[in-house]
Amino acid sequence: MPVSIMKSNRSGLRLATIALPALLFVVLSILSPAFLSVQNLSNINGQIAALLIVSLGQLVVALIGGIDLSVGAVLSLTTTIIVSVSPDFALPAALLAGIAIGLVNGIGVTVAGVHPLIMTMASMTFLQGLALLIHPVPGGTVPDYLAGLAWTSAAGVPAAFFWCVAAVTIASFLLSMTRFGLRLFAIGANQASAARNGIAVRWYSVSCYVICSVAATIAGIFISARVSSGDATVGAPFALDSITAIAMGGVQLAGGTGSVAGVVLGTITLGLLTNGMNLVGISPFLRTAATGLLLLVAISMQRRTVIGV
Amino acid sequence: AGDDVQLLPPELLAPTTDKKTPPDKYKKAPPWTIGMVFPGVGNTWIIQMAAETKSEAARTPEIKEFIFTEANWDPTKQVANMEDMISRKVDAIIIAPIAMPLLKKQVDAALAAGIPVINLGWSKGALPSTVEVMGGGGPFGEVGGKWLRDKLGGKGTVWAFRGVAGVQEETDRYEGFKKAIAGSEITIGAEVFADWNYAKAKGLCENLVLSGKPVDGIWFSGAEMTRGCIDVFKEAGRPLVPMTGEGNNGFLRAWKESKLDSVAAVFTPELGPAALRATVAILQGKSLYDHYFSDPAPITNANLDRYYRPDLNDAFWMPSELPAAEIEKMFKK
Amino acid sequence: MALSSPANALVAFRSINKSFGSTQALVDLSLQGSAGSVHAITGENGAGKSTLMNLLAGVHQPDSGEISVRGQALRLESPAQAQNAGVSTIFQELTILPNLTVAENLFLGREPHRTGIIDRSLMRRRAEQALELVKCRVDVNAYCQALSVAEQQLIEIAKGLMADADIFILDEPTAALNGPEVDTLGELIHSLKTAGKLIFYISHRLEEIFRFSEAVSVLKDGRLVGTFETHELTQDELISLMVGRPLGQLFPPRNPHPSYLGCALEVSELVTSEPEHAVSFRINRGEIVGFAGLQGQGQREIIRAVAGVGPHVGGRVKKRGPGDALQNVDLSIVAVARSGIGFIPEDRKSEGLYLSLSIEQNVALGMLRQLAMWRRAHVRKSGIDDLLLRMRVRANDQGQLVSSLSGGNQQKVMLGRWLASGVDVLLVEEPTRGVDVGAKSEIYALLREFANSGGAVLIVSSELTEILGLCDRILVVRDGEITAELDGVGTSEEEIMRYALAGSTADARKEL
Amino acid sequence: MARLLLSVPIAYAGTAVLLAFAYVARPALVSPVLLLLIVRQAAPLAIAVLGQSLCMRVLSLDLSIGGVILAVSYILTSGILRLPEPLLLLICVLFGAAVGAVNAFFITRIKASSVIVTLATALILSGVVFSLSQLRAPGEAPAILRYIGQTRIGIVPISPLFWLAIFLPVALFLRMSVFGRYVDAIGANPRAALISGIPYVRIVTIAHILSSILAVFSGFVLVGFVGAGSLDIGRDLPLTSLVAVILGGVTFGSGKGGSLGPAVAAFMLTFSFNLLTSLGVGEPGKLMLQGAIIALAATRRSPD
Ligand SMILES: Nc1ncnc2c1ncn2[C@@H]1O[C@H](COP(=O)(O)OP(=O)(O)OP(=O)(O)O)[C@@H](O)[C@H]1O
Ligand SMILES: Nc1ncnc2c1ncn2[C@@H]1O[C@H](COP(=O)(O)OP(=O)(O)OP(=O)(O)O)[C@@H](O)[C@H]1O
Ligand SMILES: [Mg+2]
Ligand SMILES: [Mg+2]
Repeated sequence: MPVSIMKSNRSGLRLATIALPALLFVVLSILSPAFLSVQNLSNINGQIAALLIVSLGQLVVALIGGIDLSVGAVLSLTTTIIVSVSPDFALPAALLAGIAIGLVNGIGVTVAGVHPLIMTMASMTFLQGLALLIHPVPGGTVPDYLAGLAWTSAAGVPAAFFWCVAAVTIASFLLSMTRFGLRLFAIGANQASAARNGIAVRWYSVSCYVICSVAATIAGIFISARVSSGDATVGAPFALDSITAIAMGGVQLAGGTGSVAGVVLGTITLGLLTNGMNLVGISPFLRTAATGLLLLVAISMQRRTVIGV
Repeated sequence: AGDDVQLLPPELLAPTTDKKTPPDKYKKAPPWTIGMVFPGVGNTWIIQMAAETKSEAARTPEIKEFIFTEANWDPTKQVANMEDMISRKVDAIIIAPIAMPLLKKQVDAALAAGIPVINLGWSKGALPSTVEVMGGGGPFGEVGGKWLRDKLGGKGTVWAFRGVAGVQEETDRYEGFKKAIAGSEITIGAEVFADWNYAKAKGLCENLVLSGKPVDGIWFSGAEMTRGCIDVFKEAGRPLVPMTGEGNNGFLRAWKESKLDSVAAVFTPELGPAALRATVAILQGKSLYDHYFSDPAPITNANLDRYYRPDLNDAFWMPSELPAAEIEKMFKK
Repeated sequence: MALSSPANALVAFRSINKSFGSTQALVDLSLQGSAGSVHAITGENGAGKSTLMNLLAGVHQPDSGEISVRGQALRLESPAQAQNAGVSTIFQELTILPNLTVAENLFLGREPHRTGIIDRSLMRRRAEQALELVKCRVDVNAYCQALSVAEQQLIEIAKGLMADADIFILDEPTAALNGPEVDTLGELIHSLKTAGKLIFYISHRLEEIFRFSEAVSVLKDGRLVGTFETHELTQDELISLMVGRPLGQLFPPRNPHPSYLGCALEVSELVTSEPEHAVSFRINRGEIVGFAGLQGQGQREIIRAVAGVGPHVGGRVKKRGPGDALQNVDLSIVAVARSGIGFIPEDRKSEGLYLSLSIEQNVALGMLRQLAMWRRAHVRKSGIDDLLLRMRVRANDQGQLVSSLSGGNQQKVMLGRWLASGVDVLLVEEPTRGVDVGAKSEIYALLREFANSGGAVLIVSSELTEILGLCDRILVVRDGEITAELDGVGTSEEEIMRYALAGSTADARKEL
Repeated sequence: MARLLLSVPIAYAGTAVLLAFAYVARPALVSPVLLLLIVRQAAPLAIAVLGQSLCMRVLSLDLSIGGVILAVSYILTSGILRLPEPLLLLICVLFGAAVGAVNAFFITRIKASSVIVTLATALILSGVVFSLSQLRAPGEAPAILRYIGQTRIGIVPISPLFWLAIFLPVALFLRMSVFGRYVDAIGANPRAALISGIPYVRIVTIAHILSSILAVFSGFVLVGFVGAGSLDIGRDLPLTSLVAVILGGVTFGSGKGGSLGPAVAAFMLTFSFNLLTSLGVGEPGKLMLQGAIIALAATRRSPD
């Protein structure tokens, strides 16, 4: 980790963000011989790819002080669209739906003034209904070309790895190199001040929700290939999981603080936790509790100065 | 055939096909590690099924370790759990997919790695698993449907209380019910999803009863919901109409106390131990049928007392093969 | 110079009306500004100065009337559009973002870029040049949250003046600045003027208006009183144009022969952060004491530590309790407030006021301070009305939201809350920040009255005249240490500056 | 006058519209008996909403409500504690207070995001309860609770009366007391509240403890209503209560909003579920309509 990133205080990165997954990694490689196998590492990669993509979208929204609870429903909806629309149109249809949902969320929050928690919870409920309407019972067939995108491997490196690399690259570029990214940090810190600096706050906010929905759509495409079916409830856990992941990564829901590196680390932490408990044979029922505990540990090590949600 | 492996008593579980697995294909020397990839917990049937399976595993000396994973009903997590089982190189895996097409890739991979996969479910050919063991589903729904059809003399209005929308087992039960009343003059006056949940069913039933919808009988895809409705009818002072249920002690108690006219399909938690026995047999190199199904005779008004256990609490499901001491510990009032 | 000839006007407001709800902020207002001039706008708090400028800055839109720039009528829907029309604004409220670096803040909204990718090295270089211009010595890569208000204000100024614009609006740019910095600003404004730009300059510091501007427009109750050539007016004339009456004395009379009622607050060996020195001082009942010194010498840290708001590493604070005995005060915010010490912060927007609540709710919170939490909250409305009247708060009624008040009136509400709260020690940062002269004299009178009735006041102010005119005793702070204790009556600006600027105290000791 | 109308929570208008619509489309729904039943169904939500609204008024959130209710259900019905019923109930209340105190500790001392903190406690509680309940099947609910949850006096069910007995003192206290004023101040600007010496930590702590205790009471009613322990009890409450609070006129970060609005919103939501059911709308359609209703109702009406 470059020192400059560690020092910058809008990244939200703390020692804990890095120490937690590193510690888990070491402990697991000692406790379980199977952990360090290539197959297991590639399993972990496949298991966290979708969450990583969704969490990066969640990061973009969190940077402007928003939150998107509808990502899970968008993901579910995407899988149902993939198996219900003719294979030629499946991808464009899903992406179009993602963009439309992002627009509605963004406009609801910025123009209609609905609190992001409520707006995205409303769309979550609506989209859950829509997904059930489109494809009530799990099943269907995923176009072959998609299945290939998620399962093939190149030179021994699984496809999921390339999905992750692509997502991380795009997100890092957007947030640290472009004017767009910088302005998100400004909006997250103080909308009114950002607007007075000539930034079209509404336009950017809506863009963030669109980016987030599209990220969830892409994760949905990956998931439908991974579970080889459309499932109207498959995405449900992603809303809270993605928020957990970004929180572990030091992202502040109040806005203006967060980094791609943090989100990657947070997602890896969650992935290691699930995988590790299965390998070590700890009761699966305790996994949820362990996630909660780790989350408390993580936030205890990243004291904030702001008060608020 | 006399040399057939018996997974459960024949009245509880029977093969539905003549096709048998090749002997010795997955034969391995004990001790074994067996993994179970379960969708999630959340109701008393699952709790008991899991307990019975674990207890059976503990009583089987050849099993060194029995690993139970659950995915909190999250399909992606279940895929991950299955992958982790394969990584751990367990000797056999029992699966209960959240939805049938799920886990296909991983089952293929497991079989390719020489790990037999026993499906606690009915994939209808969707999964290439070694052996399948299941009950409930269509026949469960049919039991109630047929009974209602007879009770009402083939005509009248019934309500249908369904479980969680979008779940395969639920849809199968409902289809079974519809099949049973097809061709009669019975119409479905109301159809609601109450998530197999007492509180939700009670609320919905209150709503239906008090808004004055006509009803001659009610079909339920789970008995927690039946109990909710019984309470609503009692509170509203309305005479009970025929309602279907299932073989759970809480329901049997309510049935007996309320003098309901009912029938209970039996969905035994022994299916768990049965799947485990099938796994053991496969690892011992024995040959099993490809597919077993549990469709036992329902509990009726006439034989209710044989099944009801007044000494136990509502969470107990019958029939059970847990040792008496464990039943005592888990379900004593 | 033809002040009001529309022919050479770069900006012209014509018959502007603007109201917020039932508040008529601007009434049929017309005004012109010509290229190559500094045009001061002045008037009481709430007169409509910021509103008028916000129309030109694209923050608000007029209800009726027309704004034309270079003879062309424009409708400015957003700050971005105003920027494109060549208007650069330094707002009354700071718009610096804490999580951006100095360089990023300076260029936010117009970052040097190649197809959307920021050219960071170019941005840094230009940022360094800009900071040089305003003589601000901070690292361009530093995050702004670490900077003082004064530094932030300088960056705000640098940002505004650097823009490639023809019209510059400076709405109270010097509220947090002191002498030398204001001089630098004066030079910058002068060079813009010679380059043919139009500068609208708003300030409540009248001497700045006379130093910088050639024209001054006076606003009152949203109407234009008139536009004048500055050199034709005297300070007193300007004040009576603004306030509508000649102002007597700005500062209330001091008690010439102090016979204080005993010690109210005793601070001993207070250390605010590791490398700093320990300070000790005391304030008597009936006394107003001021911290003077250059910006950022530690005055703020001391007063905040005493208030329990800032950090402290060591030391003790004692306050007069019942029966005149001095009692130790635990330096936590809640304990300090409970002991009867009120702290009035400099940043009223984020630290002082409940903007979304009404005036009544804001003031009542002070009045209820002495009650236990579970007690019934009973507030006398007439008491609040009296207070608002005495403080000359320009508001419709006490149900009005504080967010809809002008900056100066917000300041009065914040002060009013503490005056009504029954505390006997007040710690005040910048008591009259952004307050008009009329209200200033009210606030001074109120503080004096508070002291005369047995209270003790400690203020930190960047306005030396305020310190000199109001305080009974002046403590000069330099490098975290109190270097001099001066009598308010006998001293002068020069003497204070001498102690404030003197070579470091370590050197002074060596000389002894 | 217009300002006054705009400041009335949407829940009142929404309830009126829904009632009027039901009166036309499904008259049976607005009969007193059915209305009372819907009020009873709304009681657990209304109790939880009171706590949630208090948290939101101090710029916090409580997502741990569901976890607390699960834990209550487990403590009461698992039979691990073989104690007299009143003692059991007292233990639940103390447990709730402890959870609230933990939430508040992280929010006020660590200054952590309330969303994250209460999400974490919810995960811990539900994880622990789920793993413990694998060992024992749930048993029956205490008799007092079954009485509260299931019995009626005449046609009036008891649980709404139970709600009223909690609601009135809490709402009055918040409205009349200095504490209530402090709550508004913190909601409007927590930093200013802190700096002016308002006991921020204590008030947020009280809010969270109260919220968790109210969640315990809500759990009492739910467990009593079901009559036995259950693992999917109170699952929707955290998010639904959030919606109810917003529809009830509490706005984040403005110090505005009272206690009655959210309670009316709780009724409105419960009534709308019932209305949609009785209209025979299928599950997907129901979810879609609910989503649309929530979004529309939460749209800000006053231009600013
Ligand atoms: N956003 C707003 N909403 C409602 N009323 C407002 C708003 N902004 C300003 N006002 C009102 O308009 C009037 C003019 O305010 P303005 O801010 O222009 O005063 P000002 O001359 O800049 O005063 P100050 O010297 O205190 O900054 C005041 O009465 C104020 O209360
Ligand atoms: N109101 C808006 N509508 C549509 N797109 C916008 C809006 N505001 C900003 N954008 C997008 O954001 C990007 C940055 O906006 P900005 O206005 O700063 O660009 P610009 O004017 O091209 O910059 P420059 O003048 O420095 O080259 C633009 O490329 C544009 O696509
Ligand atoms: Mg102003
Ligand atoms: Mg531009």
